Amino acid sequence: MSESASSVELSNQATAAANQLLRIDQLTVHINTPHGVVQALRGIDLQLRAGEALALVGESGSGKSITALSISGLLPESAAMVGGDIFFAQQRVNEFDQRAWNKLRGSRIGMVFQNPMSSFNPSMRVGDQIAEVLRAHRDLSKTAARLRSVQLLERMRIADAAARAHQYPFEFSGGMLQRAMIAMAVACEPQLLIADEPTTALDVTVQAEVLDLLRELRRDSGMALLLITHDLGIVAQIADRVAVMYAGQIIEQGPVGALLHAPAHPYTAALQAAAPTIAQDFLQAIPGTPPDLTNPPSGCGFYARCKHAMRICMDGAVPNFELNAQHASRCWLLHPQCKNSEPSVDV
Amino acid sequence: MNTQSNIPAELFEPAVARPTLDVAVASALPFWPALRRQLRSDARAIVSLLVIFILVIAAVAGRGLWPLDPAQQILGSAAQGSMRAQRALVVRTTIDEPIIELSPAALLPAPQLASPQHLQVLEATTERVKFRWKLVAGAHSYRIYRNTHAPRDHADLGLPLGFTTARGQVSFSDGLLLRPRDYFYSVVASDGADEAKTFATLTITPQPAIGLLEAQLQGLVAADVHDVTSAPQTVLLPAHPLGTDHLGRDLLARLLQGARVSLFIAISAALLYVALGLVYGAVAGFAGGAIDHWMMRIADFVIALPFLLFMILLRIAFGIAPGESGVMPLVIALVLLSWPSTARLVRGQVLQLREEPYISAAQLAGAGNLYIIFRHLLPNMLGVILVTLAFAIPNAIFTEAFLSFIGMGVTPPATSWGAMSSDGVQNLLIHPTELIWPALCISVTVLAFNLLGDALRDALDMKVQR
Amino acid sequence: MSAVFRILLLCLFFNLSAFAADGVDVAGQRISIALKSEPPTLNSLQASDVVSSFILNHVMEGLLQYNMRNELVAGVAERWQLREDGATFWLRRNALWSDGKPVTARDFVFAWRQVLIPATASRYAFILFPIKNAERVNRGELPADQLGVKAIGDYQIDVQFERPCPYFLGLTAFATYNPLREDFVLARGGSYAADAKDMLFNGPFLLTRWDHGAHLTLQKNKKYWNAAAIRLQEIDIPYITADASAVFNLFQEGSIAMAQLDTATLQEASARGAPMQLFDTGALYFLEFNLQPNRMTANVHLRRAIQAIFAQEQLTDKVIGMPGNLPTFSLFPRSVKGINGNFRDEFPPTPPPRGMAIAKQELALAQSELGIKQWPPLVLLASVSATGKRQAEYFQQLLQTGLNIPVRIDNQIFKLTIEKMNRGDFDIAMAGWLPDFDDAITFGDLLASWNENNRGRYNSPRYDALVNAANATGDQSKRMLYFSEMQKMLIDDVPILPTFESTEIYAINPELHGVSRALFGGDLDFRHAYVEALAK
Amino acid sequence: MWRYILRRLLSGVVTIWFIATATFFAMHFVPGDPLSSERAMSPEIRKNLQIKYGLDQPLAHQYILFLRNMLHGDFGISFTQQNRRVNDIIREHFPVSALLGIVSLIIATVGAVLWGAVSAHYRRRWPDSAIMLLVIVAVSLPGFVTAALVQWLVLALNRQWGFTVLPVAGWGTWKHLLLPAWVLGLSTMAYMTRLMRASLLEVAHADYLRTARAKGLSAHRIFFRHQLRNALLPVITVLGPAIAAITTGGFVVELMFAIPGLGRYFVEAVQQLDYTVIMGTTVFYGAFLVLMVLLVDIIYGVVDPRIRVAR
Amino acid sequence: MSDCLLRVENLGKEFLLPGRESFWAARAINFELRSGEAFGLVGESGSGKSTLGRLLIGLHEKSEGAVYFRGERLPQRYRQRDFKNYAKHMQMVFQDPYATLNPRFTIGSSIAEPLRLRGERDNLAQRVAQMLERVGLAPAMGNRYPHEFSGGQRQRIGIARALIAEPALLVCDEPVSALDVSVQAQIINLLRELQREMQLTLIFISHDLAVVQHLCDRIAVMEKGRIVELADKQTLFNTPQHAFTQKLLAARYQGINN
Repeated sequence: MSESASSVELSNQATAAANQLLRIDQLTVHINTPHGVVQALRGIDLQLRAGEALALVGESGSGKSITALSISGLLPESAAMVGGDIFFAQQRVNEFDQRAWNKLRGSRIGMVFQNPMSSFNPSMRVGDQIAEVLRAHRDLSKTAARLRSVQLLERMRIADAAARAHQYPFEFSGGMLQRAMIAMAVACEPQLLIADEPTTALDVTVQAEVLDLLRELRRDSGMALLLITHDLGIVAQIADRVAVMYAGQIIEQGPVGALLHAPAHPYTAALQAAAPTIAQDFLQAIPGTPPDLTNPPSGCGFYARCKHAMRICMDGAVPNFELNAQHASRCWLLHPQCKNSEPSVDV
Repeated sequence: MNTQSNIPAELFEPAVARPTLDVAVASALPFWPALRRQLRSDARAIVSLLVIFILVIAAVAGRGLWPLDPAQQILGSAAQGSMRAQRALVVRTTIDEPIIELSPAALLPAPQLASPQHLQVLEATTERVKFRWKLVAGAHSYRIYRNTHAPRDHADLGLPLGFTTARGQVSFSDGLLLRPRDYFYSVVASDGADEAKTFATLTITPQPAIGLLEAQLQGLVAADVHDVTSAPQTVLLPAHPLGTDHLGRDLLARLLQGARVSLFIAISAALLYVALGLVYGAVAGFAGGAIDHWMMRIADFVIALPFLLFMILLRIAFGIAPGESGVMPLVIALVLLSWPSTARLVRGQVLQLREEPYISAAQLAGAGNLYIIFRHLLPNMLGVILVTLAFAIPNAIFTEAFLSFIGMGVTPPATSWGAMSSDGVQNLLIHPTELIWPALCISVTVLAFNLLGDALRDALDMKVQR
Repeated sequence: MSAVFRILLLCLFFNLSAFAADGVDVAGQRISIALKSEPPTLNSLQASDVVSSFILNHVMEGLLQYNMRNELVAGVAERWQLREDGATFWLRRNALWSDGKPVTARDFVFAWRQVLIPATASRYAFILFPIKNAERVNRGELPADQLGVKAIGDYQIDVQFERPCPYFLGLTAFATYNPLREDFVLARGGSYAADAKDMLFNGPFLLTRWDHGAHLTLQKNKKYWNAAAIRLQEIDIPYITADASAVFNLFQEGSIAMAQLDTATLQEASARGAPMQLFDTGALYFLEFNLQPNRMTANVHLRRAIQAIFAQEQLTDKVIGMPGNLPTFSLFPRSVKGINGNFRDEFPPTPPPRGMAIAKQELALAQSELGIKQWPPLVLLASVSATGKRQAEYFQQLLQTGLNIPVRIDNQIFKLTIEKMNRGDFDIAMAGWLPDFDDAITFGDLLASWNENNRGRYNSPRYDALVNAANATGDQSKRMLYFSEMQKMLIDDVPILPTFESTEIYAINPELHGVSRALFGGDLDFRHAYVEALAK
Repeated sequence: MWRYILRRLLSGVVTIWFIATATFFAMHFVPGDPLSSERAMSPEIRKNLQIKYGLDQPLAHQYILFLRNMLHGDFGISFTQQNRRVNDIIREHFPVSALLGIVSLIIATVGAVLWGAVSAHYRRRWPDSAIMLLVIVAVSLPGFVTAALVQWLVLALNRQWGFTVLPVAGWGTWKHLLLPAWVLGLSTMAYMTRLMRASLLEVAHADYLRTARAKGLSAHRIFFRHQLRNALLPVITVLGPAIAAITTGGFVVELMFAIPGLGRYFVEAVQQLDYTVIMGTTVFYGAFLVLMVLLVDIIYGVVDPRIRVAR
Repeated sequence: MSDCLLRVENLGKEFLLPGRESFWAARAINFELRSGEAFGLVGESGSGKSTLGRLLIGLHEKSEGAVYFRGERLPQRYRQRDFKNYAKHMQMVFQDPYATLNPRFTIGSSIAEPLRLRGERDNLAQRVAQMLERVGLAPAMGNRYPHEFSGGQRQRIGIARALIAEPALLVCDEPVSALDVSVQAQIINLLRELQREMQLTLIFISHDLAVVQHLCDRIAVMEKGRIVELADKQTLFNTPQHAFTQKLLAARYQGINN
């Protein structure tokens, strides 16, 4: 199992250039739960260039949030990195201590979380919470930080920002709060913004505004974006590249256009087919449920639900097959020996 | 990608057998088995249940475990630590008749009084030590002291046992809590107000004894025995593994008796008030609207009463007739004052559960109120109720102990750990075991129920609430 | 909110500034002591308890007073004359109120009338009843000026008796007989004696501080006529608590000069070799049997059976376990005066018969008289104190094992116990009697059929006749014979079963001397006390 | 906000009326005569006393009279402390109880925050286990036992070291305050420690704490500004009941440490059936508690902006 | 009028807030529902769509207006008897799959509950098994407890329980919003299938236009407690009249067109 895994990782290493911001090698994370050890991440490889927008897509439990938390060193106590490396701007962060992390987080890595209501300290004014991050990383006076936080809110198109900065989170609407959250995350002009399901908790009309804002910010500041979502629709709007996760693994990654229009993995294809969109008339449901990661299947995680499942899929890790320099997928269908090499046709 | 070449082609054929599509999310069990399993893996639960089990057995079995009568008083063995069975001489006791020596001499002021002479032992048993001395000329009376070491000076004479009151009295007899050990008796002459600075000391070692009357009362000697002076007789006094209390009663036997009362009060009061609160809260929560509002206002009133003050007031208002143990007034007062907290909790639960879709679903299925309460609400509140109950019991034990402590608890011959502690606190300095044992029992019981409550709460995964 | 805070801060500050008291101060002749409770009232018209009397005995003085050996000596009166039909007192001219005005005969007349008028509602009004018309004034049947007391000039008082009262001199030392100055009392109205500033004193000490429930201070009264004899300059009372161990702890710390000991603290004190002193209280304790006809205890044989199995010395030595308590079977305690010396020396009582055999005999007699086989439970009305409860448990077990009679302890709050006693709602009650004055009659008439304190309702014409005879004469030797008869009757009839005469034991700072205890309506007496450094 | 306070005050008045009525009737239900004493009284003396205290009136009349006097803030004159007005008794002794209560509340709260924080920080390691064990032991000890044992222990220490480290009874200096306040606050401290720990742990999983970490704040700032502050909120809600427990639970401690507080008076008054003092004390305590709970709620509103605005 | 199953006239619900204020969660609602129709109710959070659903089914007391079911006016406030009467006609599927089932009941007994309460005890087990199969679960699963199932499976169980009573009207309150995309499709397909097979009248409440359009023929858009637009699917999608509908559509199309 491990033998084949190591054979694959060579793929994109050559491209690791000076503009590479983030590199994740064979990241493996386990979580202790009362029901046993959940193998949440099972060897993740991921690269992100400066200024690039990568979307990490998957259903709940696929490990996308855990990946984001690993990058920012925010794994919960019950979770542990049991293997792999993470490099941020050529620094290996695995052995970072608290102080090193604190220099990185908030300053060079900003984070936006799913639920803006619970992600703000309920007993602190919004402006103060933004000013706080500025004061932690920039040598600013209290008033300067406050002023700056008002500017940031204004930039996030929050009306009457000065007054709003004085309010408490519960006085904000969800969309506004998420914009304030983004303001907080980008306050120190980070190189990387990790947005973990930033729009899931919002109404659709608000979602669009927030996505617009993110796009605009990226355009203006040139920061890299790691967007985590379960919604392929959002991916299309904002990402340059997409990585699809399933059962703790990245099963496909590639440029957004290629991946969405010609998915290489049956899961990617099925996910698209299952998502209700206005254009579609019939929903292609994926039968069954994802595997239990306390006892993950030895073969392909999607095996049980895959209509193309082959006998080879049952056992042993699936190698990462490259369709081209940017596009790769973990599916035996891509193996040259396989006759059926067009998984996406029946979408 | 160089390893794939030798993969057998049949592996790329569609899979035939596929595992079932739907996997169970977690293989947990329904309520009771799950709870049982959770508790079984929790050391706190095991220890506390074991302790509670032992306590209940002890309370129920009582005399079966330790046969001594908890009411039997052997005054000679009062306030002792752990002691073995021992022999004692039977002696006759009477009220002392003093020896009088009259002298016509005029009274002298204290500084001029000489020290008494010729101290002489007349009797020396733990029932009575009697001695005499020669008259001191000019003395108004004598003061007698007792010490456990030879007195160094006049300020070190020890315990003042008394003073002579009859004119010319030159003897003294002492029976005050004597033990078979050395005593140093000192006699000082006095002018009636102040005493002389000189004194005489006598060492006496009393022999273990028991009074004839007491021995007969306790059934240690036949009732028709009149004379023990001519034919000396000894009796065997029983052993006390945990010692005795201030009236010579066996502590172990009393602890067992007290366990019964304390646990009865605690468990019955807790059960009653939790049940009352449950019904009240469930009715209020389910009825909603104005009924709920007013029912809760009443509960708020009762909660607003200063608890301990009203506990005392109610306990006294209910009163106890002679011979009653005082257990029932305590239970009633406890129930009357304690139910609202449970009622509030239950009402909260009901309000919360009522919003659960499965309740709405049951309603839509045509379920009646009673059906919903008994089939849906109560079983789902079982956890909360169990935890409340587990914490209600120690509260009741505390309240009982507290009331007994200020003398408003149970009345003798009934006893409880609280009442025993109350006695024990009075004697803490001399005889700490009399407090330590009942206090330990209270603490261990409360601890056990608290631990059980904690374990239950954790097993049921509830937030801290009490 | 801030106001509340400020008050509490002030309180804290105040407490910080108060210095911890020293038990004794040789140079300053001051001592500190603790009091059992806040004095309920310092209005001598109404005081009826030991704590109030303690303070009043130090700050006020009546016509006569008791000395340290509880002998009557001159007080405000320097001379007196006692007759069969009355008494005359001549007041000293140097007795002054604390505001400098002299104490006059009118002050006594005013006070005594005040005691008796119904509006005052004095509990101790009865103690003035030997005075002519007193009872009728109290009942509101006569105006107060009909009371048989006259001030003749400023310094002479004439008293007329209702009946002969050979112990009247002792009564005048009682706090209810204290003088009160009319102008002052009327000026203060209802708030007289509500605070230290609302009182006038004529005793050896002045009450200079009275923080209710917390702190009292007595300072020597320089204007007191006998100030030269008073050596203590100050008695400070910074602690008020009934908790014996708390008091003993204070003594241990050296914060107070004396601490009354109970069973527990006594052991601690003796373990540490603390110097201790016993004081006679003059009190008698006994079991009172209910003699009303419907009660089992009305049967004399039952009472005798109980008497036969009861060993008084067991109770004092083992159950109560305090030194100095004297087991007794007589109604008259050791302190009661006889003809020349102690009554008990002159008329020693014969001990009652004791033993299982006698008990069995008497019990059998009782059973056959009452016609019962099985004894119904007897109700024992217990006193609320810790030792009271302990004694009740002892008696319960005693009757159960000795006579096979079940006993139900009736343990109520104090007021209810009292009420049940008054109503006669008991079979056996635990009771006690503190003498009010120095005469055997204070005990003797306790069992007279008309006495309301005779709660067992003992009704013996012969006994009543003896009491009447003793009341009718002033001849002490005759009276003592009557009392001796009563003593005999009671041992034979057992309407009450005396248990013990009590003492109090104190841990006492060895530098403190001359402390005595008043036997009649008082407590410790520091009027003759002084502090002296220990010789090395 | 003001309307809210007014409404709460009004309902507080009703509550106090209920307490007063309950006390009045509970008390008159107690058999026994408040006027009796050891020494039997003649009917005349008794009658004089009854008139003095208004006990000759019918019960309903007494009740109305009592309510009327209460409205004027007058609880009458004590039966046993014959010259003292109940108001004076309360005024003089309540500050003592209050001071004791406040100090023990401070000890309890500060201790609870400290121990709760330590315990939560070392969750599931030995300091946590040790603190939790101590907490449950502290909760399991009756106050009088703790008091007795502490007195015993401190006495032994005083004896051992030959000087008074801490006085074990009495009132007057700050030293006298420490032991009783500690004993009084102990179980509250234990209970609040648990609550604090649970609250801190719950907050530890809050999303906003993750946000705070993601902002790269110092551990110190995260703990104090974000975790502790929010964890304190639920602890504040139990302050009301805690004050109730401490003020009314104070009288055992007052009794055992010889402190001239109001609680002790109540126990004595009950024994003596001192009607006026009983009534005064219960009503006063009831009113005090109602006020305290209101105060705590207001404080809670001040600390928790969500509630403040919701009102 | 004959095929008009449900008529809603000027329906409104007012909630009392603490402090004497009140708030109209739904107001002036008017529409009709034909038998066998699938009706979509779309709106953002707080728009009152769930309140409306609960009003229709009788779980809320109606503050104003009336609902007519097959021409018969439904009570303003349901009593026990009313629930019993209308249970066989209307049922509901709830949003949160984890709370829809009593954790103490086996799913079999949860599903059988409506029948049991109706006093139908014949062939209970068999009918439950049939229903389980109908919603795509193994009949043997009937004696398991809810916590043993995934969210999607629980929603199937919820549907089974609602349908076992064979109601004419099924109100689905956001039944898929808590589910993952892959499972969401399963449930939507199941509901569509069942609706067609059983001639159900369906009211489907959702915040997602895309989901609704898969199931419903007519769609009502709600905003701030009022229906702002009600039209056929095609009309609504092609020529949205109300600005809010346009906004909703725009937000939804954005995803696919980029």
